[in-house]
Amino acid sequence: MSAATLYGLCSAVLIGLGLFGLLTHPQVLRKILAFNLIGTGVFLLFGIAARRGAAAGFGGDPVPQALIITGLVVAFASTAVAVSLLLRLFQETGRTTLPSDE
Amino acid sequence: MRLLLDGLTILAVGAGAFFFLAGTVGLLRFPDTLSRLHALTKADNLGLGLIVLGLLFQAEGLFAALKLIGVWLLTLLAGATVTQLFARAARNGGSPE
Amino acid sequence: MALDIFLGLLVLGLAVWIVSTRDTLAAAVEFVAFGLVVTLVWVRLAAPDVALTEAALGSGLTGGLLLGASTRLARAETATSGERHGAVLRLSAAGVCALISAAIAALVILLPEPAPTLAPEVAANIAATGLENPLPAVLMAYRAIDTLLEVVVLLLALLAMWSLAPDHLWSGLPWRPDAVGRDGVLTFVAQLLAPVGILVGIHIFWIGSVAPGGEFQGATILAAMWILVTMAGLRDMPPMSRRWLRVVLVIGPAVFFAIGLAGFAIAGSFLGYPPSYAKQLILTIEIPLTLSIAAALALLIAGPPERAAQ
Amino acid sequence: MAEFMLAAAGFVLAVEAVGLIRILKGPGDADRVMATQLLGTGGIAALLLLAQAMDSPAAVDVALTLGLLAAFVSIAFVFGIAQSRTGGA
Repeated sequence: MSAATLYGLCSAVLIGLGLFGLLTHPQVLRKILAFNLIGTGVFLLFGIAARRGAAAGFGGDPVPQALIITGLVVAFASTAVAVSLLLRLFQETGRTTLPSDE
Repeated sequence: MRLLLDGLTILAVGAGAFFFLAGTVGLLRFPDTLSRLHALTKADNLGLGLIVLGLLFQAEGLFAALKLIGVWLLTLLAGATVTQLFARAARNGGSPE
Repeated sequence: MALDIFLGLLVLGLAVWIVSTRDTLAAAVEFVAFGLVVTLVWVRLAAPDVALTEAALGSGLTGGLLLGASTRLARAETATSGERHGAVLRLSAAGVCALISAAIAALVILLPEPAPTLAPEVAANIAATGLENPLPAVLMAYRAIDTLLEVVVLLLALLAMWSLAPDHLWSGLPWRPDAVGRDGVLTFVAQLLAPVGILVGIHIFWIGSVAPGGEFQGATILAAMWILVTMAGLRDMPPMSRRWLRVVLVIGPAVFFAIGLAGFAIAGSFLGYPPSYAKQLILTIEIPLTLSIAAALALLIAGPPERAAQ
Repeated sequence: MAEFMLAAAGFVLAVEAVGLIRILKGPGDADRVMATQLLGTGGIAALLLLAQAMDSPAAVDVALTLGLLAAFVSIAFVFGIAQSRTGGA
């Protein structure tokens, strides 16, 4: 098994773990953290696609790598918006959790 | 010459790794936050310094060597000052010990 | 390979910990540690540009943002740390997530051999951009529209954040911590670290054309240093209504867009660069773009206006 | 030589990982704050070793960036803790 496949399996577990955290934590901040875990997992998938495409003297395919950089910036922007939404929720209601519908 | 430089590198990097280990042992064994802080920052910064020293023997060119030293100086400066802040936070009731 | 297995286990271990810790603050610290290990993984995957972005943005700035939020919400979070959804929901969520993980893992194992790659095309066309590092070449030429829109996304995110402010605070100043905890040491750190950091940020931006680095990585470091100076109380953030601030925010995408339009005339397509001075044009875009990105990132960290402008 | 560097990087990381577990258990916030600094130093050492072992000089720039941002995160955290303790939120 190559290192790329190893990290690919790692990213598969990471996406599952992140999704689990996103679904099961009532605290919004924990959901945001879990969302970032999913993001990292997805970026790692792109990363192994890039690594497997190493050719022409490059250690990895630069196109998926460039997509990851774009993705990281957008993930940061959405995290920042989510955090400010949470802070607003806290100021308005004094709560930091989303109640479950059960 | 090559062999001598490689030997020096192994010696210095090995010593550096040892200090990282020492830092962690201190962290596990020391009883309170402030002394753990001692163990951690001093040993780790020394460990990093030794590793940088070891890598200097392998450095290609002056700029690469200066950059390595720069990384260490930056870590030292940041570490020393940030540790001061940690210690204050700990003293102001960060730890019940 | 042994190192890769170890790094993979470390990543997964930290991820499990982040999801399962009760204390939110501890989870945020673990996230910073997680980002650091992921940075090492990017180096192992021969993606140093991505490693730089992860170290600066994914771990550093995002970590700082989440830590800041969790300390601000520490009391409320501690009160709800025991709150959990019911066992049925947790179990079914675990099942669904395990299925999704298994499906992705199967996909990873069944990836086609040999892997499809665009690397040869990049190698064949990189000379036309005048750059030596393939990533900025892809970001600024082949996928230039993505990059332009990405900066627009940053500005839109900032607008979304600002619009969360109550009406009377619109065009006010972002939240600022009290002077508590701010003292000589913090001032000293900021005075010492900020100039060094600005230098490193410019260095990372500048080497981008020949080695890993570039506008996003450089801008992130600049943004972090701006926030550091604000935290230390050396300079306050400007009110949102400042004209210069808004000019800095839009100048990068504006120059980018203008040169893109000029591409119709000089190279026959939107964002086309004539090969003879492609590098000069890309640099002309990148310098204002770095300033705009740095300002947008710093303001996203600072948050919506919460104080009225004096 | 490359194998030795990789092994040393792995060793430093393993040692830091053990330390991290200790630190994250607390008991105080200050202990947790130390985690960021601990990992910062260890991560920088590992990156420098990797740069040499994998012949990828860019990893030194990554180490430089990491050093700066680790300090930034630590400061933000210490400052945030001081704030939350005085009810500044």
